[in-house]
Amino acid sequence: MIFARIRTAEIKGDRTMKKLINAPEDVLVESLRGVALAHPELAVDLTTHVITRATPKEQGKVAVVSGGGSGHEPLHGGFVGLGMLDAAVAGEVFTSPTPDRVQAATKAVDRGAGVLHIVKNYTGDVLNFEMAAELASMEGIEVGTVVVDDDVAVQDSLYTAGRRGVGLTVLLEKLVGAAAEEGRDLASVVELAKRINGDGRSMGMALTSCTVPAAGKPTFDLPDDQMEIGIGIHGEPGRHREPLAPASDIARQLVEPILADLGSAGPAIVMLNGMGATPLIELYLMYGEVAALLEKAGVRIARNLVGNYITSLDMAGCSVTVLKADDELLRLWDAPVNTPGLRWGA
Amino acid sequence: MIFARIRTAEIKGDRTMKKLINAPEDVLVESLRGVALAHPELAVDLTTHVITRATPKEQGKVAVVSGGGSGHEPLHGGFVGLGMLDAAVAGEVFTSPTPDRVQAATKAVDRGAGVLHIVKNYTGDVLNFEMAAELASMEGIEVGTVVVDDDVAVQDSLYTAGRRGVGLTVLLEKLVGAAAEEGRDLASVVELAKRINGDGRSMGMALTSCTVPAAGKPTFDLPDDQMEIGIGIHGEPGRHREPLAPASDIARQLVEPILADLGSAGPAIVMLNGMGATPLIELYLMYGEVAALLEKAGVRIARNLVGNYITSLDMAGCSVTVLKADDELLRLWDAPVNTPGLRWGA
Amino acid sequence: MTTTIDTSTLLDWISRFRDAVTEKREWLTELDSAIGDADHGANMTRGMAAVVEKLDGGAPATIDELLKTVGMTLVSSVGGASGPLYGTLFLRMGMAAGAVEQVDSAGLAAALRAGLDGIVARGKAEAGDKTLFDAMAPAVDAFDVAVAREIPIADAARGAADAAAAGRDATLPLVARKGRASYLGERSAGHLDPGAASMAILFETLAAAIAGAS
Amino acid sequence: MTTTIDTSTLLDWISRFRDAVTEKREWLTELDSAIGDADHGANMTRGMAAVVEKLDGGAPATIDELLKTVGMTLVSSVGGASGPLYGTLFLRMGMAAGAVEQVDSAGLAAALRAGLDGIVARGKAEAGDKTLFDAMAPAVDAFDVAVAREIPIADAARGAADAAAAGRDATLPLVARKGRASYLGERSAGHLDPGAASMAILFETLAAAIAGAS
Ligand SMILES: Nc1ncnc2c1ncn2[C@@H]1O[C@H](COP(=O)(O)OP(=O)(O)O)[C@@H](O)[C@H]1O
Ligand SMILES: Nc1ncnc2c1ncn2[C@@H]1O[C@H](COP(=O)(O)OP(=O)(O)O)[C@@H](O)[C@H]1O
Ligand SMILES: [Mg+2]
Ligand SMILES: [Mg+2]
Ligand SMILES: [Mg+2]
Ligand SMILES: [Mg+2]
Repeated sequence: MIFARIRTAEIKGDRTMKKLINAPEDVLVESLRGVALAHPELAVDLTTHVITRATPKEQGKVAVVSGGGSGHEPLHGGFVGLGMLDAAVAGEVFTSPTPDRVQAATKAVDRGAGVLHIVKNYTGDVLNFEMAAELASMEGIEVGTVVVDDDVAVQDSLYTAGRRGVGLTVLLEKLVGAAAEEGRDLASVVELAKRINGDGRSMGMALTSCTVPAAGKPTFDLPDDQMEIGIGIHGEPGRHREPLAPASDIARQLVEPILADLGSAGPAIVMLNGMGATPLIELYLMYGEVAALLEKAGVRIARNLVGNYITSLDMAGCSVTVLKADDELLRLWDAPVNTPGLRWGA
Repeated sequence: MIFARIRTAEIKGDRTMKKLINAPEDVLVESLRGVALAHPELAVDLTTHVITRATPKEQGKVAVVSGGGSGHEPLHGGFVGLGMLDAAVAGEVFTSPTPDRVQAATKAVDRGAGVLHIVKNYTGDVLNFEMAAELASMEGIEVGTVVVDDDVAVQDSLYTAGRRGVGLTVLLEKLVGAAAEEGRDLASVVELAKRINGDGRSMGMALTSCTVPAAGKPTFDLPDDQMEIGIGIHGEPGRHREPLAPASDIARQLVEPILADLGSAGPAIVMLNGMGATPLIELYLMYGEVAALLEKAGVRIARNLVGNYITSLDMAGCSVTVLKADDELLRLWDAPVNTPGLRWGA
Repeated sequence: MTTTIDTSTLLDWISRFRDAVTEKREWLTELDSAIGDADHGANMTRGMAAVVEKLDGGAPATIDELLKTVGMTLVSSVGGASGPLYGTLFLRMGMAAGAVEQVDSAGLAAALRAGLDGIVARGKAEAGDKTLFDAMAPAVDAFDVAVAREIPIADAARGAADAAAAGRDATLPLVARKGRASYLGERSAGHLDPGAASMAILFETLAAAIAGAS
Repeated sequence: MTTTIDTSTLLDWISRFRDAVTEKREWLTELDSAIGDADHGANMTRGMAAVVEKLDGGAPATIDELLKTVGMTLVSSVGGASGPLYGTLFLRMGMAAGAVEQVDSAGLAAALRAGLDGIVARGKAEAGDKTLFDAMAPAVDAFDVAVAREIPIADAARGAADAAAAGRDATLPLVARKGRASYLGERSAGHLDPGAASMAILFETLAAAIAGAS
């Protein structure tokens, strides 16, 4: 009780944060505790921060593991379950989890058919998953990796860290999860994952910064009349800042670079994703703008998602993801999925 | 294009709002347009703002209609579909829809077995639904009404407007929707609705105010180190204001008045609801706090919901709803539901 | 000096009321921000814009039809608490006035009283509940008294407007017992009721319309 | 004057580094807020707290075990980009030093060089990419040169620390080509690299530990 009060005082000092938390350093574990209590269908390890299905999938099927820094919920833990992930490894807020934990998760869910690591393209994630894969293969577990890099806001070049992994991760986890559930082998699942990564692009924007609990104040200052275009999901400033604009204009700024990069039109799965603090009424409005632009450009939206799927703590803003989708992808999309964050057919 | 620019200028004036919108007066229709594009399984009337199922339920079953001001998404439109609502009527932001529209929705979904109106207890909603029911019965449609009033922050007295209808509305729509789907008659559905209303209570709090698009600025000023306890879902100030506190303390302030009012413990359905701008990582953390307190008080949480289900635009904060649940309610809860906002078993 | 009210005076009233709520929109919304949900300005503006648009398409020739058109349009365009209440006010006024082309001061008094009764029938408000009733009731009472004393209609309307304004101001210290503001309990005291504020505007514009017709 | 480094000097280094990153935590986070994700201070503090806790439970007697323990603990407690990179630095240093109880300046130079090579092997950074490499590479070079010139080890370490600080400052105008800051493109210029800043602290505390042992 006294401890609790001391913590409050800390929160109340110069680090006033409008957050439903106790001590900043306990956010991750306490949030995972809530996940554990809310979802008996998941097994949540409060020490390793690994979330697995309470009922593992059958022997002989490829397991799918993802993870990364926390602060993007429901990604990844909220996508563990039938038809999607077998395990998610939650790092500290915006900090990739460590190799030992990724390896532990990998080992725990391996069903003898190998494990796919879905890694978002951030140096930290790539390095830690790389080391984890080394550790796992030392234990005789076959690991395949896909590095998701769909963010067209970032220049993809041999001389940079390349594009970030953002919204496409959600679609990829769903589709690849369905393929693994069907019993495909690791090579084919890896190939599918890479194909999906090649066929999807995203672009995001922010109306406000987010506040990392441990930092205690907004990551960047954004004046009341400004927005950031081309942000990622870690509160990094975007590629450029400009005056607030109407939704129709913002939609154009998100859709155009995606289409320019993705090329040809045709059937697609489209996600209009909220960054965490933007309400549904605005997300649907944005979806209306985005869908109209895409259809005008010849993209036929075969499936869609509108909501908060890959977030950046309490950032206000949104991102658009477009994935070209053939009949196979649509069939995998429609396959049953039963996770806290995405559920149908089950 | 020029028009768009004029509107931007308007938005940019003294009414800078960090929202993904075009002109404030178009928010509702443009958001509904997005809903229509995203959900082909719904029929969205952009003139009357009525959302119905694209495939109506069979003749001879009770229809369930709800509605109210917009700004609470996914409530109510996001709960139209199999096992839940037959129609939702969306008013302007925070403004109850008009009687003619409620009546039109009622008439459209009546399958000859009568229609249940689910009304949240606000003067505006009560009066407009009352007039709608009068209009409908003039056309020979049998209408039953349940007025939801679950908010323990508000004194329930003969000399006031009584308690507000808040979070329980979500649970009630799900449960009553399932009962209607089973083919129960109107009297039994109304009785069930009233019983649920009697057995559920909610309490909410806000870390920030929301901003009504047409108003252009936050409804109330809340200093950086303060929070409001006992808020509703319309940006009304709460019952009292106090210094920011840790989540554990806030949880206690929400749970205690609910239990004091609800009395006895036992099995329950519990919802930890976000007000629109609070990310899942915080909502799960709060759920952990709330669940621990409830279990300690002897409440056995049989089912739960954690997420943004009944929101208040871009308000940060949360609410807790506790509904005593016997086996019948749990069975209705587990029945298939297929709506944008709530989906399982289908 | 005019002694009767015809449809053109009523139309002038309606259009003045539309102008005034539009002009005072932000203020009404501000009042509703303090103890409500920040939409009363938008609600009244939307409703009166719809009314004027409707009447622009052709105004009925009789007072009952005119006022019922106003009432029905408000009911079907405003929503919220104020829609059914203001709508009922005009509907009942029209019903009380009957299919005539003009009313004298007694007729107007009766119509206003019927409107007030309609509001009470719908909303169950009592004096001191901190609602639009608290501005309207003293205005209707004052008008009745003035008519009984055979005070000229323009002066009677002026007196009613003053009474409405006083009634509005008297809502300031009250703790609300009806509508959204009642959820605030004691915190509702110290603020004017937004509905009482728009109601005072209704009587102010009535007085102005009648004065203009004189 | 000391000419060798033993495990107690290394332990002192580790503990000084822990203290310094803890003290400069907010600054490191601030640097990372500008061009990263605002966690570098938290990452380094968490990692070094884990290292000290681990060593408090019993420090290995040989330099390789000691440094490998530091490296493994960083790898398994930090995460992010800095975890594998700092972890590899210490792991490789340990491997290069071997199962000895002390190293001379040439041995330390070789270990540091191995650590730097490890970082490059993991992260593929090159000079001018605006990473911790830009602070470490000049420091290791300076140390090598000093050792070749048979400058006393404490002075060599001091020179390395100064070189690291200069390397850190030189990241200011650079456009990042590795790590999170690279996403910003031109906007990354005008800010110090947070990893270079913590790396300069690592060499500063090394110099202090060796000076303290002298
Ligand atoms: N039961 C009632 N009787 C009379 N007037 C009422 C009642 N409830 C609310 N009002 C009036 O309605 C006004 C609010 O109108 P408005 O803001 O347009 O609707 P809402 O409260 O639905 O947002 C209040 O200020 C009050 O004067
Ligand atoms: N490829 C790389 N090689 C060397 N150092 C790197 C590389 N990528 C990032 N860094 C360093 O890591 C630092 C950031 O560390 P930290 O903030 O802890 O991790 P993260 O970037 O994952 O949040 C950067 O300032 C940079 O110095
Ligand atoms: Mg990080
Ligand atoms: Mg309202
Ligand atoms: Mg209002
Ligand atoms: Mg960082």
